[in-house]
Amino acid sequence: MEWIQQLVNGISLGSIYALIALGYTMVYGIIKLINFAHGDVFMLGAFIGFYAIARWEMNIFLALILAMILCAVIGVIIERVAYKRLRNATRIAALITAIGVSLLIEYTVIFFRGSSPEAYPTVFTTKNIEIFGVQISTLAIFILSVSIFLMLLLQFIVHKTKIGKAMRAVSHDADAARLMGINVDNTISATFAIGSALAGAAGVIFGIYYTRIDPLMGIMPGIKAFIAAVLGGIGIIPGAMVGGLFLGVVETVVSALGYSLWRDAAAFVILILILILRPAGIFGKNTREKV
Amino acid sequence: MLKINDIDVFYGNIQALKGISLEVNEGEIVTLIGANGAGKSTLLKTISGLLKPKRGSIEYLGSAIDGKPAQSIVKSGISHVPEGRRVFSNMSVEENLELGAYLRSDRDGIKKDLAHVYELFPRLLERRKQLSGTLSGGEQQMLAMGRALMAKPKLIIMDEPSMGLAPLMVKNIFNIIEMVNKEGVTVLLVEQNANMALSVAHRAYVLETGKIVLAGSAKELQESDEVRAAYLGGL
Amino acid sequence: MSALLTVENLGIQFGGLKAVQNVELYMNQGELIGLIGPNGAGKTTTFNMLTGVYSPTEGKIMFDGKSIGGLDPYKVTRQGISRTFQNIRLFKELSVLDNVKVANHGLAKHNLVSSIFRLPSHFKGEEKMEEESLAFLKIFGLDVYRDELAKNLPYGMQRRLEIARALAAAPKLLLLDEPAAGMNAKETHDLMELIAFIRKEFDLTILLIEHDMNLVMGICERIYVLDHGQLIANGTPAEIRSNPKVIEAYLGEEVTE
Amino acid sequence: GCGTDDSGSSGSSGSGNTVGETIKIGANLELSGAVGSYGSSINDGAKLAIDEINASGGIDGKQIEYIPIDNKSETAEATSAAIKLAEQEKVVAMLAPATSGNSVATVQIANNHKVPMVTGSGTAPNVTVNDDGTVNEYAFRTCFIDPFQGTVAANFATNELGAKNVAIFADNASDYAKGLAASFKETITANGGTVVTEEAYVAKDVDFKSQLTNIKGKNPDFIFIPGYYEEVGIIVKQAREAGITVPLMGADGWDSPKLIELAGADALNNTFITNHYSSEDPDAKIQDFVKAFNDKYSQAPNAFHALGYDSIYFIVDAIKRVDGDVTSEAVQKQLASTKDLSLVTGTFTVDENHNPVKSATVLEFVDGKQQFNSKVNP
Amino acid sequence: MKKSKIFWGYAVLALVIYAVVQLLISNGVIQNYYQNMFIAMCINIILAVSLHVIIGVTGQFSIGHAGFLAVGAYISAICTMKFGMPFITAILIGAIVAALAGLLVGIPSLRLKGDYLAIATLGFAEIIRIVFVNTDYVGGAAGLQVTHQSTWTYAFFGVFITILVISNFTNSRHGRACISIREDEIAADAMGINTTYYKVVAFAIGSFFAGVAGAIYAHNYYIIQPTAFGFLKSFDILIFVVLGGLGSLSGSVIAAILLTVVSTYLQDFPETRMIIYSLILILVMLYRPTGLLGSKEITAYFKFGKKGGTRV
Ligand SMILES: Nc1ncnc2c1ncn2[C@@H]1O[C@H](COP(=O)(O)OP(=O)(O)OP(=O)(O)O)[C@@H](O)[C@H]1O
Ligand SMILES: Nc1ncnc2c1ncn2[C@@H]1O[C@H](COP(=O)(O)OP(=O)(O)OP(=O)(O)O)[C@@H](O)[C@H]1O
Ligand SMILES: [Mg+2]
Ligand SMILES: [Mg+2]
Repeated sequence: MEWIQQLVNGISLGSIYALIALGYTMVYGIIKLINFAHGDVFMLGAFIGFYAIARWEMNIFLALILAMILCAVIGVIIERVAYKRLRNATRIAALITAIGVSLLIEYTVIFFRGSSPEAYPTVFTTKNIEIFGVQISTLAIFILSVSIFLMLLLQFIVHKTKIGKAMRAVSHDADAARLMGINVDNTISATFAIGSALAGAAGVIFGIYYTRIDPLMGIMPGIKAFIAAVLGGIGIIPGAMVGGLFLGVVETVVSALGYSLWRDAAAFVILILILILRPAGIFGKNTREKV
Repeated sequence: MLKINDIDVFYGNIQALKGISLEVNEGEIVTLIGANGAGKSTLLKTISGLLKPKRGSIEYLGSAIDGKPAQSIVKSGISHVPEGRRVFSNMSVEENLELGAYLRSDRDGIKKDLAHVYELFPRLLERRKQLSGTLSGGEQQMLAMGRALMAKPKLIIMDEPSMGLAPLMVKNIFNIIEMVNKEGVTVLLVEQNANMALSVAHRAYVLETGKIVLAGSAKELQESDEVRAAYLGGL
Repeated sequence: MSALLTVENLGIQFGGLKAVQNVELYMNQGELIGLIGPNGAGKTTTFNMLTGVYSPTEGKIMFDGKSIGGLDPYKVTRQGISRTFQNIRLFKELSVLDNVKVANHGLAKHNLVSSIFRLPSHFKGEEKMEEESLAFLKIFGLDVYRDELAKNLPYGMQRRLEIARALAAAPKLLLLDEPAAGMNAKETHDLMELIAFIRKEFDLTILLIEHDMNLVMGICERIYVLDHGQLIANGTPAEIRSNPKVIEAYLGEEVTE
Repeated sequence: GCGTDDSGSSGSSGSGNTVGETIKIGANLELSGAVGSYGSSINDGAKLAIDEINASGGIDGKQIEYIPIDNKSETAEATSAAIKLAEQEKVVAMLAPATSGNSVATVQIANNHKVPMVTGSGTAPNVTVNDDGTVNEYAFRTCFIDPFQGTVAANFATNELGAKNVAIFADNASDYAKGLAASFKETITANGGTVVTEEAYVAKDVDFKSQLTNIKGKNPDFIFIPGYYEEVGIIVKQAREAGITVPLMGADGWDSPKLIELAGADALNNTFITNHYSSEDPDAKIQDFVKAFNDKYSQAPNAFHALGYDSIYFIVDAIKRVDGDVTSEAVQKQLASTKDLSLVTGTFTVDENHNPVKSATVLEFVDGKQQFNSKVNP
Repeated sequence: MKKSKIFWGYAVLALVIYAVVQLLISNGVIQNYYQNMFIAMCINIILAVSLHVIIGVTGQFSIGHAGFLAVGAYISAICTMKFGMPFITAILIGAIVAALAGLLVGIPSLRLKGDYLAIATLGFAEIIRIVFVNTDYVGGAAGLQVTHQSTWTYAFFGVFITILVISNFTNSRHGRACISIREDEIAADAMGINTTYYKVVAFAIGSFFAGVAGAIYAHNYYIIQPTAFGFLKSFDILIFVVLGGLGSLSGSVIAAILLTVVSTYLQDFPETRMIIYSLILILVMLYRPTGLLGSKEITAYFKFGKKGGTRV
C-alpha cells in the first residue's frame, strides 16, 4: 500500500516537472536554445499569480490567465532583446546569454521585493481522495490532467496547425522557411510566447500546489525540466512529459527507499545510463549523421 | 518583369556583387552562368529578399521589391529554389509541399496544385509520406522544385538545380524546367552546367567576380569563344 | 596477383531500408575505377562502409590481405584507405596547412609527453610534419594559401584541399566522392589532369564516385554501376556506355563524348 | 597557517584597527546567492540597530559607519570580504556571515588581523571553538550553539509531551539542522526514547511527501524537524495533509511570520519551537523592537532580523565599555567579558568558549500565534 | 629554432612578473587583500584554461567543471588534513584523482554529443558533489576545515604550468588532433585521428588542472563545503571560457582576470551586483557573440601583416 502511495507521490511530483518541461522542450526543439531563463519565467508566473490572487484579489482562473499572458509577453520581450541577435551565433554563446538573462530576472525581482519567500494563499481546500488507503490529492489529479491536456494540445499545435508547421520549418532551416513566405521572427516569437505562457501557468499551479514561492525558485525546476526534456529526447513533446514523470517517480522511489539525500544523484545516474544506452533520449531517434 | 538596376551586395566588408544590372522578361527562361564564387547565389538571394542590396534597386512587375522582407516577395509571386535543395528534412514530402503553399489560403487551389506537382514528379507521389531527409539527391531536388511551384509563382528562380545529380536526372530536371516555363512561369536559372542551361534558355548572362561580363541570347553565348573556353570545357 | 581490395556480399540496412546489398567488387593495385549510379543508389554508403564510418550489416571487406569491415574509421585510415567527402568536410577554422597536418598525424611518431615537455623529438617531429604537409600543398598549388583558414578558400580550392588532405594520410587506396561536383567544365578538366598526376606520383589506387560522365568515362579503367543498392553492371567505359540496364537506370541515353 | 598569514599579521594591522572620525563596523554577509535571504535579514536587523544608535547620538558622539559587503553565499568571497573589512576598511569589529561554514572561513582572518567578528546565526560549535578545543579569540556569536537547542527540544519532548517513539526529519544540506538533529538524538535516547526513523531532505526542496509517507508508516508519536521556515512551512503543511497529527517540533530556524502563511494556522496547531524570545512577549524591549522593525520594513521580524539587530548592540555595548583608545583588540576584550547584557533575543553572558549563555524559550503555535510555553535555562 | 625562442621569451617574462609581485608582497607593498585577489585570479585562470582544453580546443560541451574542482579540493584537503602530507604532494594527488574522474566523465563523451553530453557532465558534477555531501569523513554538508597554505607562489606556478602544458599540448600534433575533432569529428576520424583517445585525453588534462585549482582553492579559503561546487560554479567557469572567446587560450585567461576583478569590485554593491554582472554578460554576448577575442589569440593582434599566425 505504501508503495502505491509512493508511486502516486512520484507521479504528482513528476507531473509538475512535466508541466515545466513541456514549455521548455518546445522552445528547445524549435530554436535549439537551452533557455535557462525558462525557470525564471516560471518564477515570474508564480509571482504574477500570487500578486493577482493575494493582492488584487482576482479569482484563480483569471490569475492563471493573467500570468500566462504576461509571461508570454515577457518571453517575447526576452527573445527579441536578448536572443534574436544571437540566432546566427554559436549555441554556446546563446546559452551564456540565457544564463545572463536568468540571473538578471532573478536579481531584478530580488532588487524590487527582496529574496524572502511568499506563501500562496489557499485557493482550493485540497481534498484527498482515498482509494484503498492511498491518499490522492484532487489537486495532484488536476495537475496531471492539465499536463496531459497541454501535451496533447502542444502536440496538436506543432504537428497539425499551420503555425506548428511553420515552427518546425524554421527549426530545420530558417532561410528556407523564409523562402516559403514564413515570417521567421514572428514564428519564433510565437514559439516563445507559447512556451513562456506554459511556464507561467506552471508557476501558478506550482504555487497553488506547493505554497512557497521565492525569486530563486526557478533554478532547480529549470534544471529538472532541462533533464526531463533531454531524457525524453530534445524537442519531443511527449518525451518531455514522459521524462518529467519518470524523473518524479525516480526521485520519489529513491526517497522512499530511505536515500532521500542521494535522490538527485540517483536521478542523474539513471539519466546518464539512459543516455549511454539511448544517446538521443528515450524517444529521440538515434540517427547517425549522414555523411 | 524583373529589372535589376546596378546593385551592390556585401557580406560584412566583402563585396560580393558590384553594380549588377539585368532583366528578365515575362515568359522567358534566363540563365546566369559563372564560376564558383562569382556571386550567382548571392544575386538570387538578393532577389528573394534573404539579402539586402546596399545600393541599386530591384523592380518586379513595376514596383520596387529591394529591401522588402522575404515573405512579402514570395507573396508577390517569386519562388526561390535554393542552392543545395534545403528541404525540411524531418518533415514528410507532403508536408514540405504544403509549406510551399504556406501563404496561400485557397484550399481547392492548393489541392489542385498538389495534384499537379505529383503529376510532374510521380516519384514524389510514391514517397509522399517519407521523411524528405531520406530522399536521394535527385528526389530532393524534385521536391525543392515542387515546393516552389506550390506557391503558384509567376517567376521561379533556381540555384543550380542539376548539382550532384545523375545524368538521367539532370535531363529530367531540365525537361521539367522547360515544361514549367511552357505553363507560363518565367524562369531565372543559375547553373554550373552551362551546356545544358544554355540549351534550354532564351537569354543568358555571364557573371564573373561579382560583375556581369557578358550578356546575350543563349545561342550567341553558346557560340562565343570566350564562353566556350571558360565554361564549356573549351573543347 | 591478388587484388588490393575485395568486397564480398557487402550490405547494410538502415531501419527497414536495405541501402546496399550483395555488392561484390575488387580493385587491383594501381587501378582507377569509377562507381556510378543514380542518386540514392548507395554509392556514398558504400564508401562509408569501406572507410569504417558505417559498419556493414553483411559481407566482408578485405584490404591488403586484412579484413577491415567494421573497423573504426581511424584504423581503416591507418591501414591505408583515405577519402574525400561528397559535401566538403574540411576543418573550417584551421589553416590550410593545419588541415593537411591533421591527416599527417598518423605518420608522426612524437608522443604526448614529448610535446607537452617540448622535448627535442617534438620539434623534430613537428618539423617533419610541416615539411611533408607543405610538399602536398605545393603539388596542389595551395601553398600560397597555407595560413588562410580553410573556410575562406574559394570552393574549387576547398575541393583540392580535401584531396590534398586525404593524400597526406598516405593512403594506398584513395576514395573520391564526387570530386567534380559544383565545378564547371573547365575546372573539371583541370581536376582530371590532377587526378591522373597524383595517381602516378603516389602510386595510388583510386575509386571515385562521380556524376560527370566526361570525367568518369575519360579517366576510369573500369566502372561499377550501382542501382537501388545493388550492382547492375561492371565493365570498361565502352561496355558501360552501351549497357542497356545502365542506360535505363542512369544515363538516359548513350553518352557520346 | 604559513607564509601569507604571517606577512598579513606582521603588517600594519598587527595590533588591530583603531577608531577614526567615525566608528567603522563591517558586515560580511550573504546578501546574494543561495542563502541571500538569511544574510539580507541579518543586514536589515543590523541596519535598524545602527540607525537607532546613530539617531540617538552614536557612541560618545561618534557616528557608526556601517559597511556591509556581499559575499554571495560563497566561502571564497567571504574570505576576501573579511580581509577587505579588516585590512582595507579597518573596521573595529564586523558581523560575520550568516552560515557557519562561511563564518569558519573568516575566523582565521579575524584572528590574524585581530578584529573581532560576531555571527548572528553561525550556530556550529566550531565557529568559536576549534576541534582541538582551542578558542578562536576573535570569534563571537549571539545565537545558540546547535547542541543546546537540540537538547532542550529533546527534554521537552520527553518531559512535557511524553514522547517515546520519535522521528527526526532534518535538512541534511545544512550543518545547523544536522547539528540539532545529532544532539536531539543523543538526548532523547538518553531519556529512554527511541528514534524510530530518521529522514532527511535538502534545502530548496518542495516535495516531502515521499519521506513523510515513510515517517507515517513508522507511527512515531513525535517528530523533530530542525530546519528553516522556508522548507518547514511546507513540511508541516504536507505532513498534516498526509494525515500526520502527532506533535511536531523545531528550533529558532522556524521563527518567521512566513511560517504561518506557508503552513497555515490549522496545520501549525500542536507544533512547538525553541527560540530566543517570543515576539508576543509583552516585554517592552521586545515590543519596541517589533514595532520599530515593522515601521521601517513593514513586516514582522524573524529570528535572523532579531539576531542581526542584537549583534550590533552586542558590539556597540563592548565598544562603549572600552577604556581609552578604541581599538579592535580592546573591543575583543570587552566582547569576551560581556555579562548580563539584555537584548531582544535574551539576556546573556559570554562564556569561555565565546558563546552566549542565555535561556531558551519554548513556544507553541496556537491558531497561528506563538504562545509562550516554558523557559529553559542552560 | 624560432618557435622555441618565442616560447622561452614568454616564460622569462612570466617569471619576471612573478618575482616582482613576490617582492612587493614580501615588502608589504601588496597587502593581503590584493594578494588574496591575485590568488583568486590564478585559481580562476587555471579553471578557465583547463576547461578551455575540453570545450575550446576539443569541442566537447562540458558544463560540469566544478565537479573536478571539487575532487581536487577534497582529495588534496584529505591529504593535508587527515594524512598530514605536504601541500605540494597534496596538490599532485588531488590533480591525479581529478584526472581519473575526468577519464570517467570522458567515457560517456564517446557516445554523447552536444546537449546530451552537456547534461551528462552536469550530472556527473552533481553526483560528485552529492557524494561529498553524504560523506561524513569530509564533514558532509558542514564541510571540511583546511589550513591556509596557498600562497602567491603556488598560485602563480599553478597558472604557469597549466598554461605551459596546455599551450604546448594545443600546439602540437596532439592538440591539432583535438581541434580537428572540434571542427568535424567524422572527418577527423577519417583522417586517421583516434577520436576516442583524444577526447578522453582532453578530459583528463582538463580535469587534472581543475584538480590543481581545487587544491589551491581548498587551501586558500579555510573551509570547503559541497555547496561551493554546484552547477552555478560550473557555469561561472564556462562563462570565462565563452566570454574570452571559444578556442582562445589567452581569451579565457583575460576573461578570468576581468571577471575576478569585476566580481570583487561589485562586492560593495550587494543590491545591484548580480544585476550589473548579468547585464555585462548579456551585453558582451550581444555585441561580441564570439567572445572578447573570438577564436584568435592575443598575440595575433600584435602581429601585423601576418595572417593566421601560430596558435598559442
Ligand atoms: N555568408 C557569406 N559570408 C561571407 N562571404 C560570402 C558568404 N556567402 C558567399 N560569400 C562570398 O561571396 C562570393 C559570392 O558567393 P556566391 O555564393 O554568390 O557564389 P556562386 O556564384 O553562387 O558560387 P557557387 O557556384 O559556388 O555556388 C564568394 O566570394 C563567397 O565567398
Ligand atoms: N545514416 C543513414 N540513415 C538512413 N538512411 C541512410 C543513411 N545514409 C544513407 N541512407 C540512405 O541510403 C541510400 C543511399 O544513400 P547514398 O548517400 O549512399 O546515395 P548515393 O548513391 O551516394 O547518392 P548521391 O549520388 O545522391 O550522393 C539513400 O536512400 C539514403 O537515404
Ligand atoms: Mg552558388
Ligand atoms: Mg553520394
